[in-house]
Amino acid sequence: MLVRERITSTGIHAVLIAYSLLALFPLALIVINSLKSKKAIFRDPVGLPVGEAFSWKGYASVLTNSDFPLYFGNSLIVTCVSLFLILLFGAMASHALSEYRFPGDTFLGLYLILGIMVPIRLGTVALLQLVVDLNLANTLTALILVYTAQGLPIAIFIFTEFLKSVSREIKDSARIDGLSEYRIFFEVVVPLVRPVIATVAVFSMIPIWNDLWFPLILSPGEETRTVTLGVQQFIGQYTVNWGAVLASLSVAILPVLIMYVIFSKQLIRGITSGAVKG
Amino acid sequence: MLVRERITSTGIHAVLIAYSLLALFPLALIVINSLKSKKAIFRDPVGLPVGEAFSWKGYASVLTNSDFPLYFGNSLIVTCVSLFLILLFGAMASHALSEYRFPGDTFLGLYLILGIMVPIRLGTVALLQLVVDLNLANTLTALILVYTAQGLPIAIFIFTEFLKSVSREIKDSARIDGLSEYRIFFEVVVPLVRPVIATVAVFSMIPIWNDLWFPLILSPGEETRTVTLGVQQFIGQYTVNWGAVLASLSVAILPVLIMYVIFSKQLIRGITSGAVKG
Amino acid sequence: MATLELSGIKKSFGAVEVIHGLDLQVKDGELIVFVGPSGCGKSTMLRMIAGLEKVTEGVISIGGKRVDHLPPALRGIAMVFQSYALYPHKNVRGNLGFALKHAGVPQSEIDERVNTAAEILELAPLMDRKPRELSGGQRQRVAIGRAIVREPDVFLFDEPLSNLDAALRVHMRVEILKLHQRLGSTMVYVTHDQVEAMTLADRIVVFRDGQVEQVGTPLELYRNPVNTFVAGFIGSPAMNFLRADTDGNSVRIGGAHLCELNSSAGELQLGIRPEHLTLNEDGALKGVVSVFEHLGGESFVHVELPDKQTLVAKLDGELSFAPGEQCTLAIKPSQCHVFDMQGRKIVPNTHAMV
Amino acid sequence: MATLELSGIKKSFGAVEVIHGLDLQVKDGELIVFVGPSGCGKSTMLRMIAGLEKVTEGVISIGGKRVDHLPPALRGIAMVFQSYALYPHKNVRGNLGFALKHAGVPQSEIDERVNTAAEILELAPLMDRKPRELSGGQRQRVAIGRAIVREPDVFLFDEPLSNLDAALRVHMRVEILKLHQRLGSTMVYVTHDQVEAMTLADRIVVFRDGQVEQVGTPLELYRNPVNTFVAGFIGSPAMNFLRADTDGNSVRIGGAHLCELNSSAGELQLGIRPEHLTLNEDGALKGVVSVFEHLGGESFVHVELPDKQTLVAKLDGELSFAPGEQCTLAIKPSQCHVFDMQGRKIVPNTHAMV
Repeated sequence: MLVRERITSTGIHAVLIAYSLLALFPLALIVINSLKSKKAIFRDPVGLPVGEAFSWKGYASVLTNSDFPLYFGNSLIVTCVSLFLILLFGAMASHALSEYRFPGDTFLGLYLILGIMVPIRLGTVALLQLVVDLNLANTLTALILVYTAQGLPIAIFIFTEFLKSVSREIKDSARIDGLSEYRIFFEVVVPLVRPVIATVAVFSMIPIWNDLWFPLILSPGEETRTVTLGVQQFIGQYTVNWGAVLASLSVAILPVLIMYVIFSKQLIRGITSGAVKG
Repeated sequence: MLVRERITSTGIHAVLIAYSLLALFPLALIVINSLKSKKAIFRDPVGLPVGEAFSWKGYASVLTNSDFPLYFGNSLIVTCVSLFLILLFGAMASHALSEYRFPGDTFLGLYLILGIMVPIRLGTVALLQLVVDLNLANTLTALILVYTAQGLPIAIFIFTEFLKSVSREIKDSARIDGLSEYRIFFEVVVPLVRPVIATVAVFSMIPIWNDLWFPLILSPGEETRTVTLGVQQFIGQYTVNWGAVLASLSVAILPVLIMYVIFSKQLIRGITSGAVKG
Repeated sequence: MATLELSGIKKSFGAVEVIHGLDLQVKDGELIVFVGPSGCGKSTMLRMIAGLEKVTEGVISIGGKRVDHLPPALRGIAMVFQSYALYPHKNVRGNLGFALKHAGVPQSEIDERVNTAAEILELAPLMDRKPRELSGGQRQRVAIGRAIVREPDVFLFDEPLSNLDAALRVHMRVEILKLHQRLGSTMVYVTHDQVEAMTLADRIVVFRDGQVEQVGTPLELYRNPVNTFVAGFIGSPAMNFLRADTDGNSVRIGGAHLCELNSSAGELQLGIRPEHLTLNEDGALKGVVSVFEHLGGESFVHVELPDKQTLVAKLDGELSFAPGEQCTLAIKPSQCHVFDMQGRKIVPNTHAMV
Repeated sequence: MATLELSGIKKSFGAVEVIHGLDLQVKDGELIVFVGPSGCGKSTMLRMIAGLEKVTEGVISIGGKRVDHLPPALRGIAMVFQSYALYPHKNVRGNLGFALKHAGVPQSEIDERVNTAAEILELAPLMDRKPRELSGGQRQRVAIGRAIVREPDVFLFDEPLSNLDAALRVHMRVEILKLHQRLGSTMVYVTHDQVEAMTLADRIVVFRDGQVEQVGTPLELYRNPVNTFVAGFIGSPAMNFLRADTDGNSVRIGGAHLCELNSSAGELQLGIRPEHLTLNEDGALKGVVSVFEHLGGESFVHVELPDKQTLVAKLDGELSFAPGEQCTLAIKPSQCHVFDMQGRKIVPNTHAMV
C-alpha cells in the first residue's frame, strides 16, 4: 500500500501542476497583458511583453494615480473578516445542530439552510434601508455583515453533512474527560474536520472577493471601495484604460493564490477523501 | 414515532410559512414599490400602492417599451438548459468517480473539483477570445456553456459526497439483474439521490439567473440579453426609472418562486436528512 | 472502588418513556452486566450513570454520594466505548494522559499513572503510535488504559468488544475478566451478547423495553429464569418452548404424558434447554429429524414432533442423523421449566420421572 | 442446478495479487461454504463467480460452459447480499419480479414464479410493502426470494446473515439449510463465521491470504485439520496450541511425558481441543486455574501450566473453580493433533496412552 500511496501522491502533484498551468493560462494572459502598452494589447493579445510592447504604464497608473493599495486593503479586510465569521459561526452552528437536541432543532436547522434558496440580492432594497438606519452606510462593517449572512447557509449545509460523520462517542469521551463544550468543539471536533473547513473557506472566499454588487450599493465611498469596484474607475463610459484594468486584476489575483498555498494541503485531503473511494 | 413525525411535519410547515413571510418581505417591498409612482417610492418606500401613489407605469414601460418578454425568455432558456446540463453531467461524472476504478480516477476527481478554487471570471479574457473564435459571441449557447462549466465543480463535489453513500451492493444487484450501466444510473441511483439533485439544482440556479457579468461580456446583443442585463437599461447614467426597475425585478423573481414550489418537497427532505439526526 | 445505587430511575425522550423506573444496588467491586436486545434501554441507562444523558426522574449515587446533578467529569467514573473513541491526532501516551493533564494533575504523577496502566495492558511498545497505526484489539486496550489512569470509582463499558472479530473478542473478554480480578473495581458492562454476560458478570441485569426482567448471578438466571424472555435470552442454543397442557396432575405434549405437576388445569408452556435433552429410546418426545447441524465437538438436532412443534437438542458430536430419520428424546422433569401462557414461571410442587 | 468449476483463478488489484491460483470443483446440488478471516479473498472470489469482478487469470465454468467472459446476467447465477440490496422504491412484489420483467419474461410467468417464491418463503402477506416497512429478517427473505425467482443454476450468498441479530441469525441459518434441502440447488455461501460454515456446508473451503488452506466436509476439517490455521479457525472455543518437544519417542510438555510419537526429535506444537480435555487426577496436564467462565450448560476453565503456557478446557456446567485453584486435566493421545513449528500437521505413527 505504501507504494500505491507514493504513486498517488506523485500523481496528485503531477495533476496539480498540469492543472495549474491550464488554470493559470488566463491569469498569465492577464499578467502578461498588464505589462504591455494599450496598442500592444489589442494588436497581439497573446504576445509577450517584450521590446516596444512592454509598458509599466498600467501598474504605474494603478499604484500612483489611484488609491489601489487602499482598495486592496479594504478587500482583504472584508474578505478575511467575513470568511472568519462564516467559518466560526457556520461550524459552531452545524456542530450545535448535529450534537444537541433542543426544542425546535429541526426548525432551526431548516431555517439556517433555507437561505441557500433565496438569493440575498433580492433583499437589497431592504438591506440598504437597514444599513442606512444603522448608520453603517459606506462602512466595511456593512459589507462584512452582508457577506457573512450570504455565506452562512451553504457553509452550514456542508458543515452539517460532514459533522454528522464525527463519532458521537469521541465527543462523549471528551465530556467524561471534563472538557467544556467549547473545548470539545475547538480541540476535538475542529481538528477532525480541518479539510472540510479549508474547502468551505476556499469556495466561500471567491464570491466575496469578486463581488461588485454590494460594494457598489452599500459602500461606494472613496474610503471603503474594494478592489473590484476600484478597477471600475479605469473603465470609463467611452474609453477603457486596459493596461490599468489588467494590472489591477493581476494584483487582485494575489490573495487567491495565497489562499491556495495556505489551504491546498488540507483541501486536497478533503477533496480526495470525498472523491475517491477509501 | 408517528406522533413525533406529525409534529415535525406540522412544525416544518410552520417554520416554512414564517420564514417565507420574513424572506418574502423584501420581495414584497419590491412588488409593492413596483406598483407605485416614482414620487411615491421615494416619499414613502414602505407605503402601500393606494390612491395617488398607485401607478402601473413601471409595468407598462417594462412590458411595452422594452423587449422584456424576450429577455425573460432568454434568461429562462439559459438557466434551464445550464441547470439541466449541470445536473446531468455532474451526477453522471460523480457516479462514475464513485463507482468505477480506472487509471487516473483520483486525478480526474481532483481535476473536476479543483475548479471550485479558481473563479471562472478570472478567465474572462481567454473565454471571450474562445467564444469569438468559435463564432458564439452574442449567442445563448456561449452563456450556457460558461454557466455549465461554472456550476459543475461544486455540483460534482456535493454529488460525489452523497453518491458515496449509495450502497454498492444495490448497484451490483442491478448488474446481476441485467441492467446496463446507464439504466443503473437512471433507474437505481437517481431515485435514491433525488433530494440531493433538488438541492444542487436550487443553489446552482440562483447565480446563473442573477449573473450580470457574462451576459454583459459574452452576449450583450439586443437579441440575447437576459433579464438582469435588460433591467440595466432603466438605470441611466443620471436618471433611474425606478418604477420600471422594480417592476422587472418583480417579474424576474417569478422563476425562483416556481423552482421553490417544484423542488421544495425534495429539498426539505434533503435538508432535514442532512441537518437532523435520523 | 465504590458502591453504585440507582433508585427509581426513569427516562423519557419527549413523550416516549424508555426507562420505566429502575432500582439497583451494585456492591463495591462487583462486575454488573446489563444485557438485552437492542433498544431495550441498557445503553441509555449506562449513559445516564455516566452523565451523558439527563435523568428524567430518580437518584443515582456513587459511593453513597448523589451524583445525578454532576457533570460526567466529577462523578468519579470512566467509560470505555464501542468505537474506542480515541483522539486520532494524539499518540497513545497523549491519549492516556489527556484527562489527567486537563484536570491539572502534576506531570510526574501523570507519567507514573500512565506507565502503570501501560504496564498492566502491555502497551509500553506502542506509546508513541497514533491510533490509526494500531489494530482493533490494541485500540481497545488503549481505551481501557485511558479509563484505568483516571482511577475511577466505577468503570463503565459500552459494548466494548462489538467491533472486534470473533477470536479477538474471546481473547479481550478474558483480558477484561483478568483486569477485574486484578483491580477489584466496581464495573458496569453493557452488552447484547449473552455469552459475554454469562462469563463476565458477578450479576446480570436483563433488560427488556426499558424494564428490568431479572437480576441475578449467571447461574441463577440459567437455572431459574422468571419468565420465557429471560429463559430464551440466556443460554445457547436458545431454550425450546413447547405448548403443553395439564389436567392439574399430568403435563402432556401432544397427548403424551411428560411429567407430573400440581397446579390448576389448562394450557402452559414447557421450557426445555437443548443441552438437557438426551437420546433415549424410552423418552417421551418422539419425532422426525428435520435438520441436523454438525459443529464438530457437538451437534444440534432439530426434531419435529407429531403435533408440528419443533425442538432443538444439543447432542454429542459423534452422532449423525439424516433429515427424515426417527428420533426419540428424553428429559428429566427436574430440568423442565414450566411457564404459564403469559410467559411467567410456575413453580411446580412436585416432580416425578416419566 | 449445475456444476461449478474454478481452475487456476488468479486476481490482482494493480500490482497486488489477492487470489493466488485457485482450483475447485463444486458438484451439482452441493452447498459449498467459503470461510476465512476478513481480507482473505473469499468475497472477491464470490464476486468473480458472479461476474462483478474481472478474473485476472483462469477459467470459471458453470454447468460445463465457460462463463468468465460473460456479464453477470448471462451466467445463470443469482446473488444474495449482506445488506439485502433491495430496491427501496419498489414494493416486495416489484423487487421479486424486477429481474424477470427486465429480461422480458411474460407477465403470467412472472406472476407464477413470484407467487411460488413468496409461498416458499412465506412472503405472501408482505407483497405490497416497501422494503423500509420490513424487519431485517423479512428483508433477507425477500432478497432470497429475488434469487429464487430467477431460477439460477448457482445461488451465491455473500455473508447474508451478518446484519441480523444473534437469535435471528440462528433462525435464518436453519431456513437456508431447509431451502437447500428443498431446492437441491448448487450454492456457494461466503461467511466469516465458522459456526455457519460447519452447520450449513456440504464442503467447506478455508481461505487465508488468497490461498485455499483446506477443502473438505465440516467433520474432515474438524478431525483432520492440515495446519494450525485451519485447526484454530474451526471449532469453538478455539483449539489450544502448546509448545512441546520430543526425543523421537516421547512427547513432553514442560518436561512431563504426554504421549508417544515416532518422528525426528525436536520442538513441535500440540493441538488440543478444549472439549477433549477432561478433569482427571492422574492427568498429565497439571496447572493453576487463572480464569473460570461459566456459561450455564458448560464452562470454560483457563489453566496456566507450570511453564506459563495456558490452555482452555470446556467442562461440565455443574463444575465450579476459583482462580488460583489447582486443576489436573487429561487428554487421550488419539485426540492430540501434532504440528511442526511451521504449523503443518505431522501424522504420528503410533499413539500410546499416558
